[in-house]
Amino acid sequence: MGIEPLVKSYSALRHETLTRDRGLREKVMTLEEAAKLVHDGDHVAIGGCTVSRTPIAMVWALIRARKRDLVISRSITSTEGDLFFASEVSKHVITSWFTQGIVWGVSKVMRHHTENKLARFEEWSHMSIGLRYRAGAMGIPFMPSRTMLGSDVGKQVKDEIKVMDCPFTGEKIVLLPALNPDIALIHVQRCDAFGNAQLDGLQFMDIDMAMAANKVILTTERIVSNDQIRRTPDRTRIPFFTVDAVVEAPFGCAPHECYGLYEPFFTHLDHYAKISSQDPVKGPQQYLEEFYYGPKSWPDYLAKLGMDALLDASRRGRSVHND
Amino acid sequence: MGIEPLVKSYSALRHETLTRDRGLREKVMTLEEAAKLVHDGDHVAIGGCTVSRTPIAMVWALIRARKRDLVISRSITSTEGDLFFASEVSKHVITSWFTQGIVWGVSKVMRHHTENKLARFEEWSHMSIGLRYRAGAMGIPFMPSRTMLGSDVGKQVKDEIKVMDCPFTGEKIVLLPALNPDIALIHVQRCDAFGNAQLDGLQFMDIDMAMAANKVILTTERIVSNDQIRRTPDRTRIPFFTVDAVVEAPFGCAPHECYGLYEPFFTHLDHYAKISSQDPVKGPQQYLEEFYYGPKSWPDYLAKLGMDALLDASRRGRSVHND
Amino acid sequence: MTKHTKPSSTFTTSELLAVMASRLMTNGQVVFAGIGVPLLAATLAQRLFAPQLTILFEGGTIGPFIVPGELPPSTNEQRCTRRSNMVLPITDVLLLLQRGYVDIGFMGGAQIDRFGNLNSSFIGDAENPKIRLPGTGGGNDISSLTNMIVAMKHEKRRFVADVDFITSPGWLKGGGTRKDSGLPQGGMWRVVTDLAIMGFDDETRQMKVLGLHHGVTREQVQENTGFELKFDGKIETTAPPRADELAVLRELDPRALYTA
Amino acid sequence: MTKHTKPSSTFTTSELLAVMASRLMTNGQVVFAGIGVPLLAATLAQRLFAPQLTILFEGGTIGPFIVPGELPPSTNEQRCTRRSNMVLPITDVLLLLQRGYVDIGFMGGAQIDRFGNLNSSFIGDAENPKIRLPGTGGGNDISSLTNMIVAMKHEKRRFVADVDFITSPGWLKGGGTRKDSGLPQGGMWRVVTDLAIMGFDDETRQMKVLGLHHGVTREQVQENTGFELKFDGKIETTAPPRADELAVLRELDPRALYTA
Repeated sequence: MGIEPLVKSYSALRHETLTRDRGLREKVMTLEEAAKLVHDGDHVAIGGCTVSRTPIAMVWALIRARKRDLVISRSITSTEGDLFFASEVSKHVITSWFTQGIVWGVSKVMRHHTENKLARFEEWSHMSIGLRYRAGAMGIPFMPSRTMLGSDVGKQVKDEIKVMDCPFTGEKIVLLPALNPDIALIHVQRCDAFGNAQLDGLQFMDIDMAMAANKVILTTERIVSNDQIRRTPDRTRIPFFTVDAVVEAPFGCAPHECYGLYEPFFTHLDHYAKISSQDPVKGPQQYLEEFYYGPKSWPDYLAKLGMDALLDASRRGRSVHND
Repeated sequence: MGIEPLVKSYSALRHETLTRDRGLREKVMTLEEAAKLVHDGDHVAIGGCTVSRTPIAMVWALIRARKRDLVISRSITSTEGDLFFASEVSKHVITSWFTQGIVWGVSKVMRHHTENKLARFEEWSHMSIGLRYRAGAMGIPFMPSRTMLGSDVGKQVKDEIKVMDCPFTGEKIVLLPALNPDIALIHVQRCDAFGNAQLDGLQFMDIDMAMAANKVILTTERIVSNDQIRRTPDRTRIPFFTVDAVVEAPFGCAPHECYGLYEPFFTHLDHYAKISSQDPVKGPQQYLEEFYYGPKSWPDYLAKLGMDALLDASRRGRSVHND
Repeated sequence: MTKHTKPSSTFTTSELLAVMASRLMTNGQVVFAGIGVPLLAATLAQRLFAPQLTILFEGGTIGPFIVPGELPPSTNEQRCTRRSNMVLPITDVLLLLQRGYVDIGFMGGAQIDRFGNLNSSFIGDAENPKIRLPGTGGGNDISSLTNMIVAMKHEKRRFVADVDFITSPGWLKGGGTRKDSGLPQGGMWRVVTDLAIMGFDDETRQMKVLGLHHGVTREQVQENTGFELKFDGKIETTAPPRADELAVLRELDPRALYTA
Repeated sequence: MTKHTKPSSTFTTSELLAVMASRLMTNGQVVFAGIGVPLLAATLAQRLFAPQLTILFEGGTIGPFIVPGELPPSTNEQRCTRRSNMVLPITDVLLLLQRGYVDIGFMGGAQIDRFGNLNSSFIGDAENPKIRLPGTGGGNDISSLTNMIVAMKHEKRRFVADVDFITSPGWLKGGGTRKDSGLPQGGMWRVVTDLAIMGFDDETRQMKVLGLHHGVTREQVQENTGFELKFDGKIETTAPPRADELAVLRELDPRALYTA
């Protein structure tokens, strides 16, 4: 990525999109097959936010496939960021906030890797990351914005942003560079075999991310018929022609949450927080062995999380509809 | 409007918003009361597109209230544009396309007023108008874009746009000035008394318009409880704090369509096309007398459209759900 | 997938345009289609040989299913969304063009010139027009951002050397002028008329005839054109509309609202 | 609307912060609230005297109803949307700040300086930090675009002359430096601690004590602050938390997850 320009030329962006097969075709495949669409060195954008609608099943598949040198971007990064660092799949995460979650304190794994310069946490403001995806989604090279000025957050990325005097008002305005990830991983409640996806509840930055990326892998709680999608077209949020792979992965965010279906697996997350705090090297390694490298399959991974935990998370998840 | 700057300074924009009462409060009023929120000379943005979800009831109220010198903007302008010109409520329409609809041919009323320089039709590309509202909605002074270059459409508005070399890629890029209308008129299928609005089907440019405007008048097919809105918060499209007035106006788009409820009143629109083509001065005047100035009330207006027409439009409108 | 059936000799101008334009489509394409002949042509291609072709409407619809006999009168009406894959705001559907997801923009035209520029704004001088036309709508955006097909009647007053006003940019003044103006992508690709199919020279960007419809002569095309036409080295004669093509069109538009 | 009930002498630091902060709210305001004390304070105000106050969450929620005992652990979880008025994408909820719909941003802080700048990124030098903290999240955006309330514990190591790293801008170097940097709107308004309530001088933008909590002395506040504090001309003593205020807090957080 280092030698590529910060913002793709319009010709390069259009050429990449032109060469994608955007016809209405079925794209259903396994996690392992989808992982082959991700190449070492790719910029990979991760859907969801913190512990919500994280595409854990694809994270799991990429770590098992021993990918290397991925540049990761996400709105807010939680345990999956720890595991990308610990597995050496990525040494560079672009995000606004990086830690398991407020209630678990500062990530010792993030601290170990960044403070020892083993990996880079590139910090942008939350809205700036969102606007960078949005510019990418819109096919424009930059988005004007009014934050990161004055602060050291802006100074840290001063070579990547431009500050100009607005030609209309004379005011100072930031130009944020468009972000067009090589590939986006997004988990949804349902989509059809073509990739028409319907997302319930919180959308985070996923729609812009899907439109901005040069490839999209959808994991989904279930694959529904195209007829079902066509019954409520105003609930479709991601159109099929942005999508390159559809993988059915039930509980595909576990131990994170998926809106309306399951809340976070809190006991499991407490366990991860505990072992990774005790030893930020051996803790995550042990966790990776047990939950990532060890299981034979995704259902086997879920079995290791435990039936009790799964039912409890589901009961809490569905409760959002109790009214 | 002539002496105001093309793009409001950020301080002016923020000040206007700050002084609005954005608390959770009931805003239900009559068409006549809502019309008082529109002042002569205001820039008024009109929701919907062509003959779809046009806020006809408020257009009707503004024409009856004999407003003057309104600057009108809309994605695509249909019969309501003719009537704004004919009633002398507006002499300046900003839009991308101005005629009743493809099937009725070029508007003779638009032609009469523009060719005789009685009024101005300021033409921007469709996407450019949308991006101008979007910049306004986002609180930024301009939006980068890649159309209107090379063409005479761009040359006609060359004093209002800027063309710059992108500081990231060196490519030529258009900067479109933000549009923050004084007031937006938007018709929705349902909203609560606070103004939380849920729009079904085609959204057009209405969401950006609501966020961009300095005031919003919602007309709605029905007012529902806040509890009902809260049951499906991910279907809410316009948040209450952007809204200044809520008016219940059943069949508030007639003779235009409202998604899922009624299609256009085609026979009535054929009648309007016929009389306005025969005489672009007397035709619309006769129409205004009969349907705008004459009726005692909105139900009286609907009665003049006719029960048969209303039931026929409703039958066709609801058919979108027949499957 | 195409059924080879006999040519049919009775058809209207609009039917001819729709059939000829439909044959320019490719399976798997994403096509931004206007109402009337463009929509009919794209739907015809979809039914006969391009089942994976996707139609987009300017009003904000992706992948609609056209119900025979219920063709939408504009792209902004609810009929356009019937059994579609997705509904989205106008600005966002137009941004799909800018982002590059669309292969072909397909619309009708009122006036075109030798470089494929379209005028739908003013007849005469823009300051003192003889006729004020309805304007660009999405036309300027579509033709600025993607490859274009235009279907229109071949008449001298419509095919002019230079349009009075460039509403939707083709190749502007030819050569590299389009690219230099800041439009590096897309451009006018094909013009389909009731007489011929035209493309544009790769260098000069001047309009040139690629194919003549059955029974049409070069002279006839030139007579109906307001500027000197170029002719390609090898001009093909198009196969006349087949019965199966016309049958689909007549199923879609049984009252001939758009094909009369 | 406020019920006047007796002061209560038993409360935790977090409860004190929540009560004091809640009293800074005004009915009808739109408040962008973080998890923990900010959310508790805003909800408390809503229940006691500001029923028309609206809460926004960074994760994309407008006007949620907090269910007692089910406080969300982050603003990005489904619990945040429970019976809310609207759910929207992250970028769009943050843009509400930029557009100007928000009156108050309200968050916690790890380190603050005399000009109200907040650090949640690095302890020590950013190139070679002693501690890498989680970063800005929406903090930089919120504090760049609106008026801020920060609630935090009053400790010398947290109240420093100059923060190691400005994550969320306050008044930068004081005077007009914030405005000059391109941030003409918003700014640090109030800092609520377990000892005092502070504001900022209108000219110099230096932090100054506006009120002391019951039983707290000026010396005590200064001792716990790493720079020389200014004191307003007339320092008020805040009324201690009342039983009705504490009762609401304890109903909202019965297991004291955020108020321990």
